[in-house]
Amino acid sequence: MSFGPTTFISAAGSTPVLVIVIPLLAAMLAPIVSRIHRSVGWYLATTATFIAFLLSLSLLYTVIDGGTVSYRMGSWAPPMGIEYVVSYFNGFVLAVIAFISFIITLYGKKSVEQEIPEQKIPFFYSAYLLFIAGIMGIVITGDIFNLYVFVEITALSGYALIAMGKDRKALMASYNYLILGTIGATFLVLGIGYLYIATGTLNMNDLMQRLPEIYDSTTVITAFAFIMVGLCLKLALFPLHIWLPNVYTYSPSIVSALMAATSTKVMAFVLLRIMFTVFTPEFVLEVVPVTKILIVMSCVAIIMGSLIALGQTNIKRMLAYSSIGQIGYITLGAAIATETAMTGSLIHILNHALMKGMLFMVVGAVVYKTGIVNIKDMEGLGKRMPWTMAAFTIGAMSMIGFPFTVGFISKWYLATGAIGAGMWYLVPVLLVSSIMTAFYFWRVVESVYFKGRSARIDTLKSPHHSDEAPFGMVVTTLFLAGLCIYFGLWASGPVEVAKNAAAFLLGS
Amino acid sequence: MIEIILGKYNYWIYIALMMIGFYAMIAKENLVKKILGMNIFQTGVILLYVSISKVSGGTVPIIWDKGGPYDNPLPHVLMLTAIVVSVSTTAVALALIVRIYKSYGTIEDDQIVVINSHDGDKEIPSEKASTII
Amino acid sequence: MIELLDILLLLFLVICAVAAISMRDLLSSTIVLGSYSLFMAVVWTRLNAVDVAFTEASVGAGITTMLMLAALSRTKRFEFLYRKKGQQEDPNKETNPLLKNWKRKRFSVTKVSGLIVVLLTGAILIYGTMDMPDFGDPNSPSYTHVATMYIERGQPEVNVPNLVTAVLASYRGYDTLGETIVIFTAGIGVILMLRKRKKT
Amino acid sequence: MELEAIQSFRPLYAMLASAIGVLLIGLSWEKPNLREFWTILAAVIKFGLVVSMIPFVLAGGVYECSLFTVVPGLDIAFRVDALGMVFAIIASLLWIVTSFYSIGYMRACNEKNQTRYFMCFAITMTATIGVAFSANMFTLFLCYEAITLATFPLVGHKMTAVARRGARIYMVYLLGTSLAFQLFAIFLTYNAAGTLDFAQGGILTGTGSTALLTIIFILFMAGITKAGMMPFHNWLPAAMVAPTPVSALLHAVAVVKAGVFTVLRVVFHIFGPGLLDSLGISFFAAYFICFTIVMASVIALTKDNLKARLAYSTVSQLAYIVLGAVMLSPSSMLAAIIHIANHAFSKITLFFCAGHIYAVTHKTKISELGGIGKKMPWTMVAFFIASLSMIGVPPVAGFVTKWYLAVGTVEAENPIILIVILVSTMLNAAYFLPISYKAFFGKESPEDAGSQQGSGHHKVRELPMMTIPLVFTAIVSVFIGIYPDFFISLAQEVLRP
Repeated sequence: MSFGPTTFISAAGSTPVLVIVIPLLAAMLAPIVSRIHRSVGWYLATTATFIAFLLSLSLLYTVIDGGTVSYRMGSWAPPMGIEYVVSYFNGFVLAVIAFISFIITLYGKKSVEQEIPEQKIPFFYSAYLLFIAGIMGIVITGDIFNLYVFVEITALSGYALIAMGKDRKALMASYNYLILGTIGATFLVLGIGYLYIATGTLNMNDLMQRLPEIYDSTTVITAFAFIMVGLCLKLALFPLHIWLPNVYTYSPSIVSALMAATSTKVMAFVLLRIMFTVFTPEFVLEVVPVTKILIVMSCVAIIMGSLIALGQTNIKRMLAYSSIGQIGYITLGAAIATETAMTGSLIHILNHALMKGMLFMVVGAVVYKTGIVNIKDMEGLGKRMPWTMAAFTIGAMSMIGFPFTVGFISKWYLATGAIGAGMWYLVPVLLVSSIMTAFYFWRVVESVYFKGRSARIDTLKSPHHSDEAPFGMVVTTLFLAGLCIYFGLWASGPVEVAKNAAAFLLGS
Repeated sequence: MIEIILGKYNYWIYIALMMIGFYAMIAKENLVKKILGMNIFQTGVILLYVSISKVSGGTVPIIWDKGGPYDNPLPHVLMLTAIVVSVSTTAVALALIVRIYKSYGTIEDDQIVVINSHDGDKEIPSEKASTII
Repeated sequence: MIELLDILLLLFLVICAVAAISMRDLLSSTIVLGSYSLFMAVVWTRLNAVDVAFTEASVGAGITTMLMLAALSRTKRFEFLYRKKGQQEDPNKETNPLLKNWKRKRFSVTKVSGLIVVLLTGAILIYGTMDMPDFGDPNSPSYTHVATMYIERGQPEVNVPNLVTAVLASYRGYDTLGETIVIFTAGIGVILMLRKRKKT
Repeated sequence: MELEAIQSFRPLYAMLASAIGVLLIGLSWEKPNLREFWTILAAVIKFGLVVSMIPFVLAGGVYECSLFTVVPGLDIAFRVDALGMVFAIIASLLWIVTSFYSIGYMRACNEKNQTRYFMCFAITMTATIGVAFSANMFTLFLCYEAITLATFPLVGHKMTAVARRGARIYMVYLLGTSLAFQLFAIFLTYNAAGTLDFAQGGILTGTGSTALLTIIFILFMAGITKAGMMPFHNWLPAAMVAPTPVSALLHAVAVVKAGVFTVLRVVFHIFGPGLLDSLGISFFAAYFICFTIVMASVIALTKDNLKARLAYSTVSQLAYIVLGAVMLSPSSMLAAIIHIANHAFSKITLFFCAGHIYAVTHKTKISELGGIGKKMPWTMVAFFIASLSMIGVPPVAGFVTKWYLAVGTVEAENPIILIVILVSTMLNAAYFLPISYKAFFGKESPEDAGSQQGSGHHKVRELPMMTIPLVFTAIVSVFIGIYPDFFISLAQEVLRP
């Protein structure tokens, strides 16, 4: 099929709004229709996320073929009305987010049934879909205040989802996240207010055009500072990460997977978007030395995240700290701000979503089958859950950055980008962190395959139950594991898109 | 000097409110107090926005025959949303606090830390696992 | 120029805020917060933001206070405070054995670092306010750009005299949808957390 | 001179032979005989495919096979040239021999997890051929890391605490250095040269300052730990916890040779001898390597464990290859290339012997070997021949290397290195000859003598499944010592300007 650009704009039609409205509608339906049967909620969530994924894919193709798509809400022209913009940059992220949420939903049926009390499942899926709609809204909107509204929708549903964890610590995790998240969001809205005072507009494109004249105004600089700090809180950049480990550790498995794969990545995306398309590369590079600060912060995040992960005994917590390190990769690429490094940063949004989502899915499967979260108890699991553990090994290799996995692609672009920008001293940071990653992941792989069974696993031995996790969980996990290798070997497609997005961000 | 202070009087007050609320959010140990602080924090921001909308000599932004200068309606709209967000967050937070009180018997942050430190890192209870045993 | 009444009102807000966070009795705090919201509503009427004033009076002063009272009735009334020797015992009567020998310190790291962070934030905010247009300046960009469009075209295009309604329901109707979803989300969240398990 | 190149999937098929073998081995885990049949079939087919490419390569041709592009700049591509051929032919031939030996060893020792063992072995061989046939540094790095991963289960095969510790050291050294240094060097190379493809005469000429190129060279040298250079040699003795066939093929041939092969690739096709010469770091490197040669030999002298002594001997012998390469004189480079073959056949013989002794008598220490030559005559004669090769006595293979290496030092006018080679030769003799002496003329320990006279049940007997391979490799060692022409002609093909 081939469409001309004009036909495609019309073909795109109201897709941008449908992407959000469909999960929203499903979220509203979920508590009602689930009265029919308890698994209806899951079917609804799967269908909705699948449709959203297809729509986001079609949007991405529209953008690749015909350039940026703009959708005017209620057909009011910006800057008066609210605008939805899909460019290379957010079209790519949107597709990634939609895809991962679809896979995780597909995976989650059994896990949700086990971990969430039955009468709460319909509401759980409702909150779950609201969360997804929220993050998609964040990605797609072109209006900075609308962005805040979606951030709050995501956050509110997130708090409820986290609190569903079985351990009572989940409640405190959720509460602390609520406090810090609200501080972050309020800082964001404060920054938006300052921007509004300085420019009189809320539309991102309009802001970009009106800001350069007043770059040296203290109001604009303060606005930028508050937005940055607010977002860094939300994306858990070290040392603003304190809410994250507990949230990932005590949430229900499916929520850990979803949040690890999407929420921090989306916030990183917003950071990039505001740094480069609301403000301009000139601003962040020349007017305020923010990239220099961000480079230092990212390096600290990369090293500290990996270092703390080394000492963890709970596997979910280990993965959480690993995420804190990996967030540093994304911000590092953005802070170097050359096209190659930025490509690395963007491709890492996809890659890390794949890897970390998959690893949390593996942990979810282990928890589902055995209830084990301590690394020590996982000894000998390799024989009992061979497929799940194979996926884990692939994920581990990818996190380390072996050259046939997606992890290597990210590292390749980040490192060559850093060297190309004359910052070769950043490469050792990346390499040291991958060695540390190798340490803490290989520790798990080794105990899973090369040790006898732990006492805990032996007690679970039973002739009547299969040892492997349910089919649906294993297949989706392996599918993502396969993608980790597939996109590690045939990376040209996503890299091409990421490269265009990077060029778009840097305004060249 | 006095001009600066008086010319931006509303802004100084909003900064003061924000600081009070922000302090309560991060430094108070009582979970309900934190939420009180959060409310003050957010109304501070609302005060900022509404102050932006004011124009000297402006009237309520409702079009009548007078036709004089009207105040900026946009921040009002935004703040309606912000108030709703604020109360929604409060509701969720309070629901959480009720749950926390039920399982910990206290709503003091530092006390909960003490209780948690005695908890250890327990395994996630798994119904399936217990049936296998 | 700002009037004396406004100055007093705003000062009173600060006093209410300080009182609300420093009271030991959470019930009193909540009531003070309610009156704080009411005064806020008055401030907003003075600032010509009548719609916001309505909402604040009903949602801020009304619903928030109700929610707080509901939550307090299910938890504790008193905040646990630092005690010097000889002062009265904890009004909540701690029963948890783990907390028997536990004492709250006078100054904790969070308190001190919190104060520093707050002062820093305040300083940055003040710095940012320096280049802002003065209060009520009709030439400020916030008034001359999009706002003017709303004021000039709102009435003819949407045909509602109240410009706030026009913007709310039409130009930025999507934000309002978002607002509704926020309420819905909060509702779902509260149900998820507070719904009781069926007894089976 | 441009090389004649043809596009062909043949190098890929050579890799696929063992890759498909992995699947078949895995599927027939219930039938050991069928499983072992697949191993040998895959090995034979692979060898056949490699051999079929010899004539064209000897005639100065190159097979090329470009698979796909991962991202622009990173291609998965294969290329068969003379240097790769030297490595590939040794690895694939010795895989056949080792397969037979493995079957004998694993069954004699009743090892567990034999399916995993044979599968990992086949994966390693696939990756090894991949290293040999890589057309660029990225493909090589990919296969290099794949070897590390696939050999990890082999090293930790016994799954005891000692084995796990050994495997962990193995992993930490190989993975840590390759990720930290080699990958860094690759990043810098790509940034400087804009490509990673191997080319005759190097790709880095005129691309960066002397300091940058020196740093790249040092990073490569530090990163290619598989070559066993000090101070990153510790993994090799640690890896000796593996079953002996693994030590024999992997830690005498595939893994370590992948390391030195990568060094040769870097020297010949990334930097090029000309560039290295102008950088002036080659002699500095050579002295550094001389230290490794002497130190490793001295440590070997102190080891009583037979496999440990062989491991340190390997460290020392690998250093010859690297030394030959960095000396950059024509004869020494020739010596470096042919020593890949010479050392492979001799060292594998020695390991086979050690494994055979262990399988039959469960002895691991040299001090316990008194009189064993009478009970295992074939084995110990083969051991003696291979030791002669290690020392460099004509007419066994090792002599050829030492000869060309010595000529190389003369060409380079560097008497110090010549002295080092002579000293190391004496050290080689000092730690190898006593073993053979003890085996043939030493006294049996009393309890062994006792058990010998007891019931015939315990009688020490050589196992044909293990004896035949080691006799074969010993004969090959002698053969290529007398007729070294084949490998020399391949090496000349590599060095042709």
